[in-house]
Amino acid sequence: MARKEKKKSGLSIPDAPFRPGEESTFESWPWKPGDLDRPDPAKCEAEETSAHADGLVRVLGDDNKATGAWDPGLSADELREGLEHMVRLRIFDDRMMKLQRTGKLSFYMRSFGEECVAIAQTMALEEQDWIFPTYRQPGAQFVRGRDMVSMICHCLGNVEDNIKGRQMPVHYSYKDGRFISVSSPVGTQFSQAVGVAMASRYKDLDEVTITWIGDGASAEGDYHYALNFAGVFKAPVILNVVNNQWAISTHANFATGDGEFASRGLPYGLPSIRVDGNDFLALYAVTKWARERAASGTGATHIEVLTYRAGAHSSSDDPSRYRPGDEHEKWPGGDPVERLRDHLIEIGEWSEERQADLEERIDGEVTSAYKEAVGYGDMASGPYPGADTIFTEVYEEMPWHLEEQFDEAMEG
Amino acid sequence: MARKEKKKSGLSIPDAPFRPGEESTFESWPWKPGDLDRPDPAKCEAEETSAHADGLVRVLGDDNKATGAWDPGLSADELREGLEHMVRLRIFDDRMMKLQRTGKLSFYMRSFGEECVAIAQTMALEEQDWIFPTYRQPGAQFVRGRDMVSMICHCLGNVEDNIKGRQMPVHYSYKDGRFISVSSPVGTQFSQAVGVAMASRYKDLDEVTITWIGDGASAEGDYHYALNFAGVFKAPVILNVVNNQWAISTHANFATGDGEFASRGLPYGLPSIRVDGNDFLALYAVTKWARERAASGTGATHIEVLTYRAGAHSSSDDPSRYRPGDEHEKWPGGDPVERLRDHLIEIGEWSEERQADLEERIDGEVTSAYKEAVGYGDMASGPYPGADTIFTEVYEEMPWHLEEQFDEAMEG
Amino acid sequence: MPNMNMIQSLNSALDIVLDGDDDVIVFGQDVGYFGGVFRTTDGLQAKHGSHRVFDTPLSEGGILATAFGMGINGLRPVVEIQFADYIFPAYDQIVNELAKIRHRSGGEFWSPVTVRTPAGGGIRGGHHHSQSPESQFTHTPGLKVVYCSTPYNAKGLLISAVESNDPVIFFEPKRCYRGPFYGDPHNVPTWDGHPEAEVPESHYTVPLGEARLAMEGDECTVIAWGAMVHVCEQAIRDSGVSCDLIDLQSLVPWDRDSVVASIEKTGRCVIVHEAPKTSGFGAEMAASVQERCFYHLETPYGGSPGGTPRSPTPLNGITCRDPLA
Amino acid sequence: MPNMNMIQSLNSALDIVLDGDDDVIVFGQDVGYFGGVFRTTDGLQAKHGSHRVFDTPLSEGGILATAFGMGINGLRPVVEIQFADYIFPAYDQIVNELAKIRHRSGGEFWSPVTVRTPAGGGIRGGHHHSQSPESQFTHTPGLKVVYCSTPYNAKGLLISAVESNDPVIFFEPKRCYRGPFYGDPHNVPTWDGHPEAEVPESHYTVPLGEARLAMEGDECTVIAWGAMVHVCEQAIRDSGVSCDLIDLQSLVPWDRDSVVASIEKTGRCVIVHEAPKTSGFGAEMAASVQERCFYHLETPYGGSPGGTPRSPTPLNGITCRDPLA
Ligand SMILES: Cc1ncc(C[n+]2csc(CCOP(=O)(O)OP(=O)(O)O)c2C)c(N)n1
Ligand SMILES: Cc1ncc(C[n+]2csc(CCOP(=O)(O)OP(=O)(O)O)c2C)c(N)n1
Ligand SMILES: [Mg+2]
Ligand SMILES: [Mg+2]
Repeated sequence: MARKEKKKSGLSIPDAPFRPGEESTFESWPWKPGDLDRPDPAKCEAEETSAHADGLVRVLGDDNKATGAWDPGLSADELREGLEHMVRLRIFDDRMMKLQRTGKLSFYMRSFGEECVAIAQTMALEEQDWIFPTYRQPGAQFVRGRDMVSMICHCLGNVEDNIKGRQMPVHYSYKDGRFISVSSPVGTQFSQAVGVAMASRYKDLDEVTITWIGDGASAEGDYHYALNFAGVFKAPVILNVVNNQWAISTHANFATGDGEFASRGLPYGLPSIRVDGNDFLALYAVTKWARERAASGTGATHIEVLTYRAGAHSSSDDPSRYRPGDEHEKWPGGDPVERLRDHLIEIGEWSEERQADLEERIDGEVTSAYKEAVGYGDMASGPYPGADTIFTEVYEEMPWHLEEQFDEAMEG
Repeated sequence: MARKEKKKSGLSIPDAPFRPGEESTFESWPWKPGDLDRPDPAKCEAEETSAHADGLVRVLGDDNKATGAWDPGLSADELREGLEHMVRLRIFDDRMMKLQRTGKLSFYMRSFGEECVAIAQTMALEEQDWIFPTYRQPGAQFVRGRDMVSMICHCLGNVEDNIKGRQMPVHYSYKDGRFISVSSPVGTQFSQAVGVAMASRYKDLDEVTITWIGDGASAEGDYHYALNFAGVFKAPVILNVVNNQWAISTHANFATGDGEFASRGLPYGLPSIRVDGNDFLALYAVTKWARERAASGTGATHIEVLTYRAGAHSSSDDPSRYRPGDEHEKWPGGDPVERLRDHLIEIGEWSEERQADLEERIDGEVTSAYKEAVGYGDMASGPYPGADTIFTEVYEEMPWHLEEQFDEAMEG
Repeated sequence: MPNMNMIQSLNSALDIVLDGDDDVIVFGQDVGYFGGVFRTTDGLQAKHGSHRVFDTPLSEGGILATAFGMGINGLRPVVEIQFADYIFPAYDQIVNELAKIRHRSGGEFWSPVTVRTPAGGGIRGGHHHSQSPESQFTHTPGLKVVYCSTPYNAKGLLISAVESNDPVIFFEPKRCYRGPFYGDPHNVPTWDGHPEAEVPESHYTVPLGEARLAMEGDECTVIAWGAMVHVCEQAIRDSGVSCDLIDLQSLVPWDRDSVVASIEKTGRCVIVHEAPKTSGFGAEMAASVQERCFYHLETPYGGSPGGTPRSPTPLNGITCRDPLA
Repeated sequence: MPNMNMIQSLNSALDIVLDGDDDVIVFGQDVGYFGGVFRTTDGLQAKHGSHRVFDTPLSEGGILATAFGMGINGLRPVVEIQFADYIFPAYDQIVNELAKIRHRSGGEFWSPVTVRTPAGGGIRGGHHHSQSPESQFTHTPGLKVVYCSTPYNAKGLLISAVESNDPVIFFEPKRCYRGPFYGDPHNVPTWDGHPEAEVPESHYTVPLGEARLAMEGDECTVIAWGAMVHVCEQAIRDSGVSCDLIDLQSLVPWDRDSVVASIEKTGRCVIVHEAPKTSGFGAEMAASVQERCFYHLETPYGGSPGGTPRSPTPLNGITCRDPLA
């Protein structure tokens, strides 16, 4: 083929706001705690939330104080519990990432910068509520009491992995906690969660389902199915778009033509709220509101959780190739762990020393959990789930053709 | 299995507003011609159209006069041309339906009550623009000059069917008119059209693409893909949701949680307008506006065409089973053909006699086109496209395995 | 015993499972108020309530996704995809999600959804109302795949499918809804008086994984499913060859023992299906048959059953796959 | 001649087609600024401009739909689906639309899209980063299906795919991006010094529909594609049996003449692939091979190539389909 000169093109392609070598200069937020009212969740119509969709629900101000109609009035104990889970998740993640770096784990994904999301939101729910997460809400499991050892066994894929090495690390499944198996295809859980919620209502049970989707994955058809079915059937579901600005290397500017997510719920008839995803109190309060609404039979809520993916997408990713390395430090929403810590200190219920003690205690917890887990088998040498598990639990009972294939495989 | 009593259920299921045996009492429209301004199409932002999305662009008033900022100021000749095409489509449809009823056609779908849609909209476009229709915009072909004989040959599936009997009747393809092959899976064209438009822009050509989707089909993922890609890449595409209230037997109440379609485009960054789909002038004007906008490089427009499917879904359907039989007569938007006719009469450019003459002339046109078409082969006895056409045009060149299968089939 | 056509027997199956188990819930496009474009769910909403039998948005992906979620949460959804050609927008939800949830969660979660869908040609549907996409599902571990062919097996298989704790893709040969199809488009018999149309009113099952011997003979084994069973029946009669005609009924898992026994007896085998030949389920059958019957096969049975007319559907011609020819 | 790994040779192919034809346009998730999660499109946006190589919303359906439309309007889109496991949300757009547009429109419209996608196991990807879904595409008339295996054929086949006026599903064995895979996960060779890694910098093609004879022998024919070609090479060496090893390269259409000639010579045949056995493309090959080579087959070749380790991927074990065993 002969080389041709490219003609002029009018095609318009978005870009990220800042690229490596540039300085990330986020505008500071125009939104303040107290800006927005808190409508009656059981009666609220979508239209009444347009200010909430265009604004931002905040509770924790820059002065580390909690103010406004959305202040959930949590006790110091509850706040300390939240802080502890967030610290636990951060330390756990850091340790796992180090293990990955030293070849002891095949792969890992951190929740860094987003620890608040699943933890505050799960704490705002009832025990019987269903959790239908992505890979960036493992923290919900701590709230629901999952044993860290079993989480690590899953990541190692050893013989104690409850899902038997069938999925990559961080694809947790935790039935006892009503935490439904994480699936790699992004977005699918969002629409499925609506079905889980419809079933609860069909059975007339006081159960709510919460689910999350990324800014990136909101471009999948499942996002549209979820909002639409939730609106049409008034499902008791809490639909969260976690807008952490990035989908691997692709900025959220490629995920929507107008840069906003929350307001997308409005034309489906869903009250829609944007919330500061690094503000534990705001996130707790909005989730509690959505749960009240769902439980009242009025239907679903659409929430944009505004945050920033502070770390790499996963252990396979190198964000310095596509964004300024220090961008996460410039995020107007700050760091969720520090903000809750500072609030507790501000109200006189916490101190730097207690924080240090907490971190040390959890560090020990993670160390001993890892030791125990690895005692059941490490990545390099096992023991792993038996080869038969390739063929089991595919069906309720193994049909003859899988039995034959199993036999063939064992001979091979 | 033992019979169980059904427990109480809280599941909320919508319904159609009126069912057989009930009286359809539509509220009369609050919207009047002149309500809405006409923003500059090249500069308009999505936000500026929220009134247009919640309201209704009308030009023809109840007094049959044209008023307001959206009056496109068409000449009497242009209006008569539009009327002629609409009458042509209605008479053509009626004849084809009769043929189906007498066993001469396998299947048919009318545009009854929606004749305005494709005809006004195609007239508002330029010749080089691409048309990516569903089965309910065949009228665009009349505007683009397609020979009625070849359309009937397609419906008969005879040897002159340009698509060789491969699709059901009404699945037209008309390359010369840039009318892209109709596909049965609903919704797919909507997102594909965005790609057609992106290619035009990539090549920096003054070409716009228009496409349509039904209220029902807007629940498919393709609808979301289309709006999102159009918004992100500012594609020169006109995205029409034809809200004709019904998807076969399923009312539009099952298609969206809030009963509105137009406003769904806003959070994608797309100016969004609802227009009276039975008002030739309004539809023409809004389409012209969207074309101007697309051609200026500003991007796509999302339009809800508010209308009513006056007839059965298709020749296989019996709407009296799921809606009041006379519901279409109660539609606040009236009949699109009558409204344009009455406007022309009102402005002194038409008369009952001329209307009768027109109908008679077109009746003759259809009769002779049918005679000619059926001369090339009828449904019962052909001649049909050759059996080899089962295997041709599957690939650019027939690969050996299809050659073999063809040979096998011919032996059989 | 009452005589039912396939629409009636499927309707009866749904009625029975709705009656018998509160966890059964039936939905899809037009299945509620109207009773389905093929009338399969006629009367069920009126009888069982609109919270148990209802219409949905026009979204196959959304239907399967919500069904998946309901299944996780203890229900037993039976959904309709209006034509098998339109199952593909839900393909990801079926092959990546529904099929894999039990395995991927280590058995913690599963979702016993039944997906009913009219398939196959012969109704002048063109290439988007005629596909028979069974082999696009038989490759995916975790799914059971069923293809009924008569009023009797339609009802019994559907009840088994709904009662199964595995997801089932349930194909209904739409050409046979109102009568068997013997291959001649001008001959349109009904099910009236057909022995396979004698259908008990009450609950019964046809087990998944078992084939049906539709004709008995000793010179050749013919394997078919769906509408092709009747086409083969006619063709076998016309040919005068003495054949076992095996109506496979279940494609995954299929009935190895019946197939092997028959081929060991006849020494010959022909496989007939509607879908395109390349990578059709006939290929799997042909490969499997020779894999396990190699030492029992005699000479190849030459050619396809006689008298089978070409399907009017482009690229959905009748396929004969003869593992020995 | 330069030595390239498969990422580099694919990148070179894309660079060349972008250079040579203005109508070529490359897009997908993360393929633009970043250059792809596997780095296959690295540097292409910087060189050719962001209107020719760009990122998209995270929507496989939207990617395929817009590519379809661009193809209709004269472009030649080359899209990436980040993992073959994620192609299913686009399945409807591929099998119902892209594959059928030429036929359904009577040849008035067509869309020459190439869909590149990394497939197969061996990278510890669990069951959603390891699938090899080729047989879910080989059944659909209208699609060409390609599976490359070496840096040399990857580049030549990709150029052919882009230049083809038919849509092509182009599978890349991700396990072999940086080196051949001989079946031992602890042995991680690179492509350095491998003869198939000598890749011309300039334009060349490997024609679609032609197989490659990777090894020559006379006792048995082994047919494989993708990563399994290297596994078979090692297994054949280990077994000491003298084999023709046919790297199929194109699955639709496949190279009948080379396969038949080899089996006529050896009288034996083994087919090896990565996907689940049931209804895999191995079934089609097995059925076709015995269909056309029946009179040339001697005794069954017993068992699978020795030494092939089990894939770490559940339900994506290595499959051996022996049409004679
Ligand atoms: C259907 C599908 N397509 C592509 C991928 C590959 N992939 C995994 S994560 C990811 C980005 C997701 O971004 P986002 O939804 O914003 O979530 P985040 O990682 O930011 O939490 C992509 C493209 C996938 N897992 N599934
Ligand atoms: C993907 C898909 N699902 C289902 C169908 C069957 N079907 C054909 S038309 C139709 C209703 C479409 O309603 P709408 O989109 O409102 O368009 P209208 O017929 O009102 O113009 C349905 C369900 C189809 N053709 N394609
Ligand atoms: Mg993100
Ligand atoms: Mg409609």
